[in-house]
Amino acid sequence: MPVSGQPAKMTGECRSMQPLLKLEQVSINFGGLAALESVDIQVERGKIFSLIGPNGAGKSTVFNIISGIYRPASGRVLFKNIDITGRKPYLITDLGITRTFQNIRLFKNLTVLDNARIGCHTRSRAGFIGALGRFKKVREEEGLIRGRAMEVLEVVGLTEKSNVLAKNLAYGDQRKLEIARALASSPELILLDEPAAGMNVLEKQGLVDVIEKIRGMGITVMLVEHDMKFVMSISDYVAVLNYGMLIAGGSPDQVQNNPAVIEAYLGREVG
Amino acid sequence: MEFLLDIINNPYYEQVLTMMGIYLIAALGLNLITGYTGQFSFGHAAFMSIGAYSSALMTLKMHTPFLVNLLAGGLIAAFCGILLAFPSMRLTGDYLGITTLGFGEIVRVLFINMEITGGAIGLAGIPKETDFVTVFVLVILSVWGLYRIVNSRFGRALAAIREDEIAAETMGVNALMYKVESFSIGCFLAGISGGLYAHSLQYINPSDFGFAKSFELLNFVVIGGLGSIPGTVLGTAVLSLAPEFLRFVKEYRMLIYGALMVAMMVFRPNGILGGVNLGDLFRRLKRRTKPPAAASGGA
Amino acid sequence: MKFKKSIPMIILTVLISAAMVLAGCGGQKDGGKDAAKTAETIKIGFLGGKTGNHAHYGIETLKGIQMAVEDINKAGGLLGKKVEIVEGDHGSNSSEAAAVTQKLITQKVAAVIGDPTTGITKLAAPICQSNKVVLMSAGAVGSGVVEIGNFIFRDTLLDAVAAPAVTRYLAEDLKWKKVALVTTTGLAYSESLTKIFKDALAKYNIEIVTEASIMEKDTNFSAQVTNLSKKQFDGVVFTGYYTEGALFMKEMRKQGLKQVMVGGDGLLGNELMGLGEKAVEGSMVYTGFAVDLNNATGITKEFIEKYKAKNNGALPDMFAAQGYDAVMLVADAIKAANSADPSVFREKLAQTKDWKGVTGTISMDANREPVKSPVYLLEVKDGKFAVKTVIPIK
Amino acid sequence: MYLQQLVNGLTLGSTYALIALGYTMVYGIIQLINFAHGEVYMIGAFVGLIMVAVYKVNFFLAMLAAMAVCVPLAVLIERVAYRPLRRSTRLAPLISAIGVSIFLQTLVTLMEGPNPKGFPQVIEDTVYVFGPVQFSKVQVIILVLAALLMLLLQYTVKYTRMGKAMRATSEDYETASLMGINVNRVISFTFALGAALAAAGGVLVGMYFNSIYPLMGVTVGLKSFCAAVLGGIGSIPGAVLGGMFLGVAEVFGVAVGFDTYRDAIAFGLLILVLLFKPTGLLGMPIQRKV
Amino acid sequence: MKRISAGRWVEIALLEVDGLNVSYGGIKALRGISFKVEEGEIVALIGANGAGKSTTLRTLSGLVRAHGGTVKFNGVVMNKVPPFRVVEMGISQVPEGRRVFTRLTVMENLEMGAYTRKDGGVKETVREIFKRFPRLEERKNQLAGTLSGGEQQMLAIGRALMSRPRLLLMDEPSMGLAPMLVNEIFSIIKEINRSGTTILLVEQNAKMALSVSRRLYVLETGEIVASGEASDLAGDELIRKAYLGMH
Repeated sequence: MPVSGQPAKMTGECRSMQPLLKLEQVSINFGGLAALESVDIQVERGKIFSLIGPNGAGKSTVFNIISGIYRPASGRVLFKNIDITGRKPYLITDLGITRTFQNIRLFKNLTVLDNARIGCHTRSRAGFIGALGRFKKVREEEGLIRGRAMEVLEVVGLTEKSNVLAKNLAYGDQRKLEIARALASSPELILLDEPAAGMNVLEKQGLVDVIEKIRGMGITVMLVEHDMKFVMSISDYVAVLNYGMLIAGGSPDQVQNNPAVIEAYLGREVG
Repeated sequence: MEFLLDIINNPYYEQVLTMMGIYLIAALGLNLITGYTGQFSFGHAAFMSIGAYSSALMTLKMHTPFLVNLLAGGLIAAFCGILLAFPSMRLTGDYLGITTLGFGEIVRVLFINMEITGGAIGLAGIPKETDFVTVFVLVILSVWGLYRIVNSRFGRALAAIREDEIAAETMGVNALMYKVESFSIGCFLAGISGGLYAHSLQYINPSDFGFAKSFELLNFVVIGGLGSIPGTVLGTAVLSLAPEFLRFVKEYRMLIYGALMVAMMVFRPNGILGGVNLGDLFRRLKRRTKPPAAASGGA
Repeated sequence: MKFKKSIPMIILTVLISAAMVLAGCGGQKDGGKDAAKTAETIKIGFLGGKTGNHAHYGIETLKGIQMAVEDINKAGGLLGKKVEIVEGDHGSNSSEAAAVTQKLITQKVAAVIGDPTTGITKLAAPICQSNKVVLMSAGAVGSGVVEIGNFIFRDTLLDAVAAPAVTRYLAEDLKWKKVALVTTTGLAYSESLTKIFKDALAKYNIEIVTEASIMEKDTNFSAQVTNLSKKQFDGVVFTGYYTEGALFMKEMRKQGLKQVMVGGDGLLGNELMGLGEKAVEGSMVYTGFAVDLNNATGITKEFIEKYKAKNNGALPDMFAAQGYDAVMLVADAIKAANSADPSVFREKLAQTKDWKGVTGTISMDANREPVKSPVYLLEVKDGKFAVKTVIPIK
Repeated sequence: MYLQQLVNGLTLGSTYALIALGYTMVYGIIQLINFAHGEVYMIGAFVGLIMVAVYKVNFFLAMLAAMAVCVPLAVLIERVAYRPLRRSTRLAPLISAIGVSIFLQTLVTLMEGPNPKGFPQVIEDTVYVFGPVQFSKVQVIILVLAALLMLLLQYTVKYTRMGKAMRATSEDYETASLMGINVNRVISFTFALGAALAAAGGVLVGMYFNSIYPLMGVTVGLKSFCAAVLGGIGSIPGAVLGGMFLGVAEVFGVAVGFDTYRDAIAFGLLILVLLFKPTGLLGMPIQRKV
Repeated sequence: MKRISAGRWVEIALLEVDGLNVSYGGIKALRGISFKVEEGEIVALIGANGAGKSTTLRTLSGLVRAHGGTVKFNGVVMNKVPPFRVVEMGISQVPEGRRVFTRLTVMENLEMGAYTRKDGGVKETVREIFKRFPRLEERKNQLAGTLSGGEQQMLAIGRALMSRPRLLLMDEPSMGLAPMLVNEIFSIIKEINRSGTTILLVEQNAKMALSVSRRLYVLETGEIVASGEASDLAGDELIRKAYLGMH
């Protein structure tokens, strides 16, 4: 069944091949103000790719473009060499990209389990006739959905809380549930938008483990995050955005010592 | 038990309960649209009228069997629902509400101007086919169907749209399609309800299905509790029976009815049973009844 | 938390069951003890709206019914029993009307008097027919009422009888040649009256130079009247209700048009002058009943005097008089059949011939349609309805 | 001919506009469709009628009296039926508003009876002729008064302290309160302003169309709301434009023979506009926020 | 600052926050934070997104109700004071993301800032603000929505100053501004402080925050995890560690 199907195991060997995701000269503006200017990004399979930059630099906008919520003014987005520029979000999810949101967007009045089950939507098929009929196939699929949902809850450690309403979860757990929900769609690429925001040190450590697990499943991770310690400890590649432009990219070490990055983050002192 | 028999044998109660059941079917449909999918519809009575006229006309002109006509009425209403939903489901919140309200009024005016529907005079002489048992069975079927729908992959997708449309879309839910489907299922139930209405009262005219009726249905759903099947049942029961019970206060009854609506919302803005679903209710009942059941088992 | 949440539920459940029990007691009383009580009284049901849109008709009809019952009881009752009224107020709401009719039937009424409007009568008629209870509508004039079944009657002057008579008068006595015809679309009464008038106008060679349609509850007729002002005509045939009629005439005067209107009893109501003031002076309205103080005689005169005494000098209108006659018709049928069983006395009711009531002479034709004589044509004079002429029907 | 119909349409439209303003202002500030607004208008008409018929005051005093009754009434409605629901689901205040409507309709029916009442003739039937167009005196009064009231409103909203606070609150409720604006008071003021215009509208309509009854607020209220949405709800010039547009469209629709579709004209236009310009003619575009 | 309390002169700070708890629907946003702002200083609150900085300012302004703890301004407990009274008491805020009234003119925006003032000196204050931000004067009749980002930020600051606050709360004034503008804004902040207004600053740009403030609190997941004099924390080392995750 597609529900429990894992994406193809792709690891180190694929490095030299086509990148999984490619942004080519992507620009967008809001109300005349340029939010992104000619951004080029390549994400390789199996990697953890982090996007950092000060508030308002355009990081979430990149995610919104990739996931189809915004349509870029110019440029292309290629996923597995398919042009997905401006496609509807649900079609993009279908292709294997999924995401979380900076300002948590869970289905608040549904249970943890239901949130995860909705994550399986794109890998299952029953419609309302199936809902009424509950044929054998539908029941089997429901079983698989449930299994898959429990599986991803297990990954983030929320199995115990599967019957709790999402709105009643602690902040850190809500972030984890968003990740689980995204994972349930069996993606090849997962976009995590500030997954560590609002988490304490302990929770952040747990999150590092979760992301490692995700990578272990062969899923490529793209990360927007403010906590540098977190980013630097986990990323394979870090790209830095400032005022809608890429100003640096490379391994965590390279980025940390890049003067342009330091300036963007710390700002120049007032003379 | 004797009390129940009394009710069934008393044609007045039967009539009142039949009407309640008819409204309940339409209200359940509206609850799917508004309560479960989160889309406003202020023109639900229009779909009742579409179902009522189509099934009544089939009965009168084509003499096909009642159940066939009923089903056809529901399907025609559902089809009209799809026609309306495709362009308008892109609108959100109040704008969608107003569009559906406008559609409802347009349908009413169309029926007034059409020859075949008897214009403002309406359609009379529709044979009485609806009885309490048919309505009762259809209510049970609707509740059962709705329960199955909301507790399925399909229903979860609707709930996801209600909770957060953008998040739902990024989870792979084609929101527009699902909204259209949910709307048309809701309209189907309204159409069935309309068919029952026509074959119960035997006379229909367009003014029976104005926006006042649409808002009445909305009251049933909202006061009962959005997104709750038992809520809709309770809301419809309380509010459709209220005018009957309030008969003793005579001309003051609508005054009390209006004040009651305000009070219910102010004190319970999520409705009487807001958020309580049928599964919860069963579970809670089981929990409550289990210990005494065990005790009586011993005796 | 759980408990708190269920409190309103519990309260509601209690409320509902309490109400159910209350209602149940009511039903029991009617059903149980009434079996014994039936022996003592004959029940007459009133069906009408005491509130809502058509409250005026309902209230006046009920007044007439009450007077009739009072007169019967004062004269010793019916078959030695007292007559009792059971009121069924549906608030002018059609979906409630069905339930109210059912309720009257469960309370074992011998006949349902009402509803004064065609729409609700059509709703109530199938219920009465299938329960074999006589329905005597005191006001329904639309088509397709008595066709519903042999228990369904009415005592109204029918437009099909009156309108041609009036049209003849317009053509022969007033010499009208051209008229404008105004219909209230969406109003069943108006649409069917328009049809009747069209046939009658054609028969008496009066040309319809223009037609306008308005909607019920409209208040602005400037567009339609502006359209009329382009044409030449002798008068307006207005088939709607008095509210729109009065406002329509006001708009005509505003735009400088001087013609008068003529219409059916939908225009009859003191509000016509209240709303229309000077603009409705000269308007003509036909009706099956009118207070013609100078010429009224016999029971009609008695009825008017009694009504005046009860209502601080106010004069009765058609609805009160028809309500009165409806009860009397039924009562006479019961007397003739010597039975209050609807299946029995309905025969006698159907055979009514040259029966004298306060509204004139009534006979039931083969289809149980009333043939009434005469037609009163009223004219608004100095802000009051005055009888212009009385047209007998042969 | 068409010019004459235009005058008729504008007269009708200006009454729609007066009522639409109340809907649009309230919606602009708390995103509520105040369905009880039509009833405020109805009560305004009745108060005007009673003042003129019973107390024999002149027409302008009657209008002031209607305002004096409707303003506190609207403020009270907001306090009792809407304020407690400001943070709940969107439908709750809507249902509450319908409850208020039913309550007020029934109350007035009980007090005044269900039948339409006429307005005593306080203004004589003078007709002014300008070339092909004629104005009745009542029409002139309505057009002039409505224009004056709308200008007054425009002045209030544009130049007074409270008016600026209203605009600030309708744009950003929270930041407005950070400025020291008592948002609750601003909301009450908005209801008051809308009620004053509706009361004036009620008296004007009563005088013009001469028919006052407890359910008169329903259709007119609904159509005025349509006018507000048509023009772009939340926008004051939009409400005026929408009202005029609707009035003229209706009159012309009737003039060319769509009389029986009159009510459908308003809603049909509305749906067409919404489908092509989802926020109305002068409405602000909505940005999809993520 | 000295006040008489229980018959004795005691030192009290202009703003004293003690054990403040705030939660949104079950989620704890602030877990008992305490800090002080003395008259005349600039104090900075720094920390990552979601740490609770904005919540703190929103609570001080009365937009969010605290579930525990006290806020004292000028010695008065103001936990339940509604937002519009907070302004009357002398606290005003430059909200995050500027939030100028885009459909009002620049002048009207400033007038809104002076909404609570009943003295006749509003015109004088407007002149002062125009002196400080000459660009606003050039555009005083323009709709605020037509201003650039930097101009909007200046308007937001000017608007907050219109009420002549004793304490100015600033939420990320540098967000989304080009570096040159950031510098300009910060020199303005210093100037405002020099002319006598106490400032509580929430900032992500740590270096900037350090350069203007006297004292600093670091927030993490709703708790204060570090605090001290700016001079002590000034070493790039500490900040770099906090921000760039260097070991």
